[in-house]
Amino acid sequence: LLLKEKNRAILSNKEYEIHNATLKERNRIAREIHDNVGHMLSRAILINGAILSREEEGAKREGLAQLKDTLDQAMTSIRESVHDLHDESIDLRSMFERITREFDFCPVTLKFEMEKDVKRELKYTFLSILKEGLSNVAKHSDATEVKVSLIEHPSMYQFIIEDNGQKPGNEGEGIGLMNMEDRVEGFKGTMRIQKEKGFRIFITIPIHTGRV
Amino acid sequence: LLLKEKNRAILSNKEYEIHNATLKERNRIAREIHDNVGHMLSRAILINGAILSREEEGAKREGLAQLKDTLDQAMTSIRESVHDLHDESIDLRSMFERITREFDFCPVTLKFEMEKDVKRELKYTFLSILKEGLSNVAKHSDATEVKVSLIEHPSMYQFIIEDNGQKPGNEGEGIGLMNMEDRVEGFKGTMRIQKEKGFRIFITIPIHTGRV
Amino acid sequence: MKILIVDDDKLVSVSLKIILEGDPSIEVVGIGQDGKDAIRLFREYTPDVLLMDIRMEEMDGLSASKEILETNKDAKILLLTTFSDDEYIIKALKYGVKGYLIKQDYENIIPAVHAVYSGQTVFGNEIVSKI
Ligand SMILES: Nc1ncnc2c1ncn2[C@@H]1O[C@H](COP(=O)(O)OP(=O)(O)OP(=O)(O)O)[C@@H](O)[C@H]1O
Ligand SMILES: Nc1ncnc2c1ncn2[C@@H]1O[C@H](COP(=O)(O)OP(=O)(O)OP(=O)(O)O)[C@@H](O)[C@H]1O
Ligand SMILES: [K+]
Ligand SMILES: [Mg+2]
Ligand SMILES: [Mg+2]
Ligand SMILES: [Mg+2]
Repeated sequence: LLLKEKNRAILSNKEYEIHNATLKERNRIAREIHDNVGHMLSRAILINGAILSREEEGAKREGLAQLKDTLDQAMTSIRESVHDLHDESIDLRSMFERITREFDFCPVTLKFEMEKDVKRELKYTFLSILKEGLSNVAKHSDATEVKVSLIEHPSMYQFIIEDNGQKPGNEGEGIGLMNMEDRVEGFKGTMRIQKEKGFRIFITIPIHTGRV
Repeated sequence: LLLKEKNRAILSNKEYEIHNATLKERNRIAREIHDNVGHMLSRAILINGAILSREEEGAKREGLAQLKDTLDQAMTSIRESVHDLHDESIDLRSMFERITREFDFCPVTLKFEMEKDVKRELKYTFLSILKEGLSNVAKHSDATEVKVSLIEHPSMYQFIIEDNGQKPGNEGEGIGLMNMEDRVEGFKGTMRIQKEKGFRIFITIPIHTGRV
Repeated sequence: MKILIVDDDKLVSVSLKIILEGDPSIEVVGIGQDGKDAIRLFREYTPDVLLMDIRMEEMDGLSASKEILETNKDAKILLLTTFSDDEYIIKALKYGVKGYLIKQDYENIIPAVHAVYSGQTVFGNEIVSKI
């Protein structure tokens, strides 16, 4: 039985690591392109600018102007790839919206108030907690409503998943909640379970002001 | 006990999938760069060429020639990244060399005679078989020498891992050999175990001549 | 020598035209933007050499080559590509095109076109007598 749990932990960890490996690779390549090709391109743009500045009106000037446009486009294209890459392509808000919308056990209301972009590890943590929280509702609860909120306060993120179910079970049987706690602790956050009216998971994670 | 095995199977599978995800991502980006930036750059080179073809000797011509050099360099840089990417960055030979060199249970001699490049799935299969084979020697054998050979014949690859151990155990306890066999079968290959003098794994994998 | 250029990037075609016409024996008889243009303009002008891009939106250079070569097996088609590792090149050679040229190596374009015109084959930088 312990093994069975370990088994599941490995699997969920796997999903995470695959995702992680993909992002790492993306960043590596982005940096490479940015540094090499980007550098070369900006030099080309400068040389072209110097030639253009001395050219009178005429067919040749037109050619040089086309060249300039093309080089600018190439630069934009690189910048966009690199940017997309850094964005890690997970848009947390739209992921939250999709996951809550697709949950079909009962209605979910979502309050999402995040300003700054969040580091990818944390994004992934938020997402996996949300998924586990909702799957617990479907598995263990007779709730008719779930409220999810993720809010950025000045010095911490506050993440709450609460339902109005009337039969809060006994925790500690599975590993879902344990996993959550592990991840929250990894960010030096706190997690509390409350079972007054329904089941409520209350998480805070400090925002490191020193972050770049 | 069955679970324990399953657990291990999941882990080795995980390694594979992470690798796979990384490569997929790499190829996606390679294609993106290839199509967008490569196209723009070659257009710029042609426009520049057209202007150059009508330009007389002089300072301006020199500037255009510099521009051409710079753009050619950018193109080379892209080609190299893209090429590296397509190569999947696993150089099978150097991986084989590293793994056999780092094996510290006993000396390993390596005979590596591969001509053409090998598809990534097959590369990964060769690598994981090599690793498992060597770890089996360290775990189960009193061998003082291992010979590894991977040879490309006209219509098949021949892969042999053999040691000179004197206590060949009973197979069928773990899943290492089973895993190997599975992978080999995936490529319609054959695998034989021989235990005359030492432990010998003999694998052949057909080369598809239809491959490009 | 009459040449037809087909590339979905007009700036590329026009630049190629200017470069090619640096050779007084070359005349660019038409410019097209996709594979359909290639088929139509080939019939109209019967060029000595068709210089055609591989990757085009509407109809790519591969399908167009195939179609042109089916009705006109002596057509001399030289494909244009951005990188030499374009996965379509090998396919195209099987259809009977006379080779490919990397756009970046435009300095080679005049000799390449002459080579193809005289029945040789061109693989990027290499001019090969016969396959
Ligand atoms: N929304 C909820 N409503 C009522 N009880 C819950 C709720 N969420 C969790 N619980 C209780 O807490 C227990 C532990 O949850 P946890 O997610 O850790 O494990 P699990 O869901 O049973 O199994 P696993 O997540 O490992 O598949 C559950 O078994 C259940 O009794
Ligand atoms: N080089 C070797 N020398 C002697 N015996 C071997 C050697 N390789 C494998 N064996 C025998 O074959 C058995 C099966 O090997 P296999 O790799 O499938 O499982 P394992 O190594 O015992 O466990 P696992 O690979 O799952 O960790 C081993 O338990 C051992 O008895
Ligand atoms: K192209
Ligand atoms: Mg659970
Ligand atoms: Mg083993
Ligand atoms: Mg094109």
